[in-house]
Amino acid sequence: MTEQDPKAAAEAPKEAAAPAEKPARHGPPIVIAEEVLNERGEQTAAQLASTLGTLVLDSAGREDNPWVRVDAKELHAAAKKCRDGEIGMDMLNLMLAVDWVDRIQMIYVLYSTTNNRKVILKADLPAESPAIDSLTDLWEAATWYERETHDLFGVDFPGNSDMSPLLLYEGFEGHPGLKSYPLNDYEEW
Amino acid sequence: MTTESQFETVDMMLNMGPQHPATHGVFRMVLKVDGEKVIDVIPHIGYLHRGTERLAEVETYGQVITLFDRVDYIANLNNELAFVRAGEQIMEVEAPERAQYIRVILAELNRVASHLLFIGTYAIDLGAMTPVMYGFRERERIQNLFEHVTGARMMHNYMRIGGVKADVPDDFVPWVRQLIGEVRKGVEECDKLLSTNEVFLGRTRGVGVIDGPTAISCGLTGPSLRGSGVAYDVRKDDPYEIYPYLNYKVPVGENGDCWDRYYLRMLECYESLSMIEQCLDQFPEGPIMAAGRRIARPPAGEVFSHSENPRGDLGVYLVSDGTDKPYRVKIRPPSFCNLVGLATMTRGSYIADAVAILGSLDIVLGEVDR
Amino acid sequence: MNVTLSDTITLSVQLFALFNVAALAAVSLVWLERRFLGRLQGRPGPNRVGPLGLLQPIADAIKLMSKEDVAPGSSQRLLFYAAPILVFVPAFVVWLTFPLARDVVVRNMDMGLFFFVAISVLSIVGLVLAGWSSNSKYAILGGFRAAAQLVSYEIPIITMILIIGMLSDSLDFVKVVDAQATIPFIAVVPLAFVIFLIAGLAEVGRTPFDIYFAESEVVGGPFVEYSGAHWAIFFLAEYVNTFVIGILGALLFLGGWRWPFGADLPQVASVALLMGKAYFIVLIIFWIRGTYPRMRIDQLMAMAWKWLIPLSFVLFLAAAFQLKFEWPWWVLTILSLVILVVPVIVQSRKQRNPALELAARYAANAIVVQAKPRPAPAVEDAPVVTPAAEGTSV
Amino acid sequence: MISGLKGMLVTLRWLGKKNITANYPKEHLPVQERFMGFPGLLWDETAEEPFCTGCMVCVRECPTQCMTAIMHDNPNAVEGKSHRRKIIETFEINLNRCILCGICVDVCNFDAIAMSHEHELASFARTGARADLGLLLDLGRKFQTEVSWAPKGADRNVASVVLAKRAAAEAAKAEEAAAEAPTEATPASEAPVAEKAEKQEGGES
Repeated sequence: MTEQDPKAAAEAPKEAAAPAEKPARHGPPIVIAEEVLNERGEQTAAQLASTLGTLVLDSAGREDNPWVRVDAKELHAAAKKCRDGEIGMDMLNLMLAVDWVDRIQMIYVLYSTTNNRKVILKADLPAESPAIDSLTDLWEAATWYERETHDLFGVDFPGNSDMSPLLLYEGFEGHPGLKSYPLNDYEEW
Repeated sequence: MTTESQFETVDMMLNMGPQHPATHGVFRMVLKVDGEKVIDVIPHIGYLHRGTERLAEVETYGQVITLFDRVDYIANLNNELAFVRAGEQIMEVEAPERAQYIRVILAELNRVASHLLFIGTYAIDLGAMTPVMYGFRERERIQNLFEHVTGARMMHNYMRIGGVKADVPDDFVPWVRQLIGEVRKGVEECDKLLSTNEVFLGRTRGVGVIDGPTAISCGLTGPSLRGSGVAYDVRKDDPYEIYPYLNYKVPVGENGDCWDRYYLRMLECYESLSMIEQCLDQFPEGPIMAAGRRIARPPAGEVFSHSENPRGDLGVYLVSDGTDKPYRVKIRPPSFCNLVGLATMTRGSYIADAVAILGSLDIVLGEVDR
Repeated sequence: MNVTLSDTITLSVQLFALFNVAALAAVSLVWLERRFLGRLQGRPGPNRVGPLGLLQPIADAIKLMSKEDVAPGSSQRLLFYAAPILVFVPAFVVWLTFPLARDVVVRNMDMGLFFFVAISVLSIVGLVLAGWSSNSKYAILGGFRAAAQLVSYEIPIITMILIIGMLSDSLDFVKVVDAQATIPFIAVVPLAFVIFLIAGLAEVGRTPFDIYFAESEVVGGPFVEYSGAHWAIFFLAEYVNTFVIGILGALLFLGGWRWPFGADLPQVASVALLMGKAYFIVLIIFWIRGTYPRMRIDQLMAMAWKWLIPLSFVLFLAAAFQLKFEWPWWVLTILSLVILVVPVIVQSRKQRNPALELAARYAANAIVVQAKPRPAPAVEDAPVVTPAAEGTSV
Repeated sequence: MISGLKGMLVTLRWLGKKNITANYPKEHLPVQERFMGFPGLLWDETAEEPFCTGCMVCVRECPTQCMTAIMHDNPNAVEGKSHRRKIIETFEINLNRCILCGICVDVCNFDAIAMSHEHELASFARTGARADLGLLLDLGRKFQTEVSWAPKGADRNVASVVLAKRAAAEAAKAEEAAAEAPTEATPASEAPVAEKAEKQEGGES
């Protein structure tokens, strides 16, 4: 910002360029360990593992967000266990799809308002005609998330009764969330 | 009364929006009404769908911040904070303390500004036209401060991954202290004018009731959820930035009606102001940007971080593939989730209540549609 | 009755003058409302056209007249265009009998009060018709709301007028005013004035009773499809009606053109005094608009049928007893205050303002989050004034 | 009832208070010092030319791609009046697309662009919002005089300072009688190039 107070700006010039001044201008780097659960996350992960048992295909996590990957067919069962089990994930906080081109990954962030823990469920779907069981019978919040995901990624949710377009208009062609959907540039006058 | 069996009655579908004074932008709801009674509500969204999430995939991390300014255009700094925090997690840096204080002060101020706007527009929804002027007056003061600090009144682009763009001006602390006094007076004025007004109570008490478990199932967050008696506040339950070092109260409602949702926001204004005061007391000196000149390319990975927006739990799920552009950004828009509960709340009430309920959810369409 | 040419001409001139007075009063109200609300809200209000924005209503009128008049394709054209007239004409016709001072009146009737009641009800027809003929869902909702609301609130307002008629022993406006030579009726029956004001607000659809054209619900109600000049007519009629409530209140309760203690003033001063009183009532109406939110239709109906109508009947009885047994006038004042205060106390005993208690409880029961001790700041003690962040994260 | 009357007192109290609104077109509220209006290009008084060298960093970093720029050889540099060997030839900002985010200012290494205080540009023409070099320089110069703007990196961007430094260095070298080193290698002229390279590496790749 050039319109910053001129005093500091006038003082700055020489020092700013000098590499010796850098540590003073910026604080010490604080490195957070990568893909490592903290203590709280470990607890949640353990609880989650015991809840889901054999459903878990794969698991890791970051900070206090442990994630598990389950089979797409088992996802509903896993989500139900998470909701009703001791872990008590009563809120579907977020649901999203990630287009990895060769597959579409569904990610469900579950939250427990009773003990304030988050877990993340993941399930891989094939890129061709992806479909996964709807969670609308478990959480009402899933209705709109699923419609949105259906709009943007073309994921089908058997079990969700209303799959009309939510964000896009009726009759919109294609799924703009996918990486393959072109980001058209419009003609500017 | 035998009329219902004798005559064939057809429910009227009443279309509200996208151009309707009370739908807060371009929200549309189709009300199925029987006379004045609302039987069902079918919400329609997407009129403001700008593809923010997809756009974020083709812009660098620094540029995405400008997009987040525009997601919820009433609480811009809170949104910036949400993205910047996700970015910091994935870049594995942490902002210096002073930067965190600046961010929290500004975010809380923005929360107050957003709530003031809510109070004003809610009063307009209910037919009172004065509170909006009082609310805007105070919001304007806050925006003047934002202009002084960030250079912009609404679209700030001020927070950075690893800190903030520029240090606050020298007169920041006294300015904010004075501002808090003025804003508190203004909030009190709105409070006196509206909160206990009998007509206002008649319009909001017992209207749009939603109980705790249903609210959780619908994904309601923020004051809308706390009104139903669920004490879920990200600042309290999943503390971030410097919130753990502050004393504050999280007001929780009991009835889950419109008045609770409204009044909790009013109380939150007071709480936010006192939090800012504490921040100013603790305001440290120091750098405002984390070390490392270019914080541009994170390692591959994914993070989920969430923070408390004025409207609720704003989550950002960030997937990085190791390039300088995010691979996928997913926003958890609190307004979007709060709207899921709209139909449940509105069924069985009057048309006028539908307006009151929609207003009490405090939606921002930019965020709902993204 | 023999009508001569000169009578006709006189009447025409009088009617023309009356029309102008009423229209001018309405236009002045438009300006006054906007300026007054502006003041209440800390802003100036219209201030561009003319000094103090005085010509703003004129500019608005010109704009409205020059606008294209759009009618919905599916509307009933004839009724659609007749409806504004049906609302507009009664609003002006009631002015025929209003004496602005002694002898400053088009036609003073013995049945002036009755004439007012009979004519003012007619505007409901116009509103319902406007709602129905627009063929719009908002309009029909608004029309039905208007019908329900106006019919309900006719009863208390008529009862109040009846009480005044009983007290002054006449339905003639001049005699009503003369009856208040020493004590205005607001002192005799304060409750009647309160009921009159509330019912009057509802009659003309001002906040908090602007339910039938609530912008945030039915987007203008019966008027939603109107534009240009036709809408302007509705708008004018609304303000004329507001002023009618002001004048009526001044005539019936505030002693009309009479200063409470004394003889008649000169004619011009009389008119000015009456107008001043009318504007005072109108300002109260605007003030209420600047403060209150809108009620809901069921609450509005409940208020009429559960509160205002029973109260007005009780008051009617009290007035009847006072007249029958020839009690001094202050007995009625006390009775009227008792009738006002007792139900309010009973009601508030039964149900105190719930918000006060709730608000206190929410503030007290909030979950307290205690601050953790802040870790000691980094050893780097040199306070650094950071220059603009050159090394941004871009 | 009582609370409603209290509310009426609140509104009544405002009758005597001053207006809080400004009479807009007659009365313009001052903008704050940091206010970000439309971007303007700054003018190097010492060399009578813009600071901008057309390095394209801002064009690349703009989130809305609202800028275009073309550089050419600087005639002033040939004459020795300036240290900039390249200078901006055309610069266009589509202000309709510009979102006033200030990223261009952050990334500029030459102190060439600033967010001016101008925020009331309106035009009747459809292309009126396309600001060309002339308008941008006008905005920048107006801004410079208004706020007495000072360049952040005066030592490497202001022509007279750089030239003086170069002259001093050359004089020193001449004194040492070691005149073999070409002028390009002096640290002052190298700094912007190094900056640019670094930025390019970070932002673009």
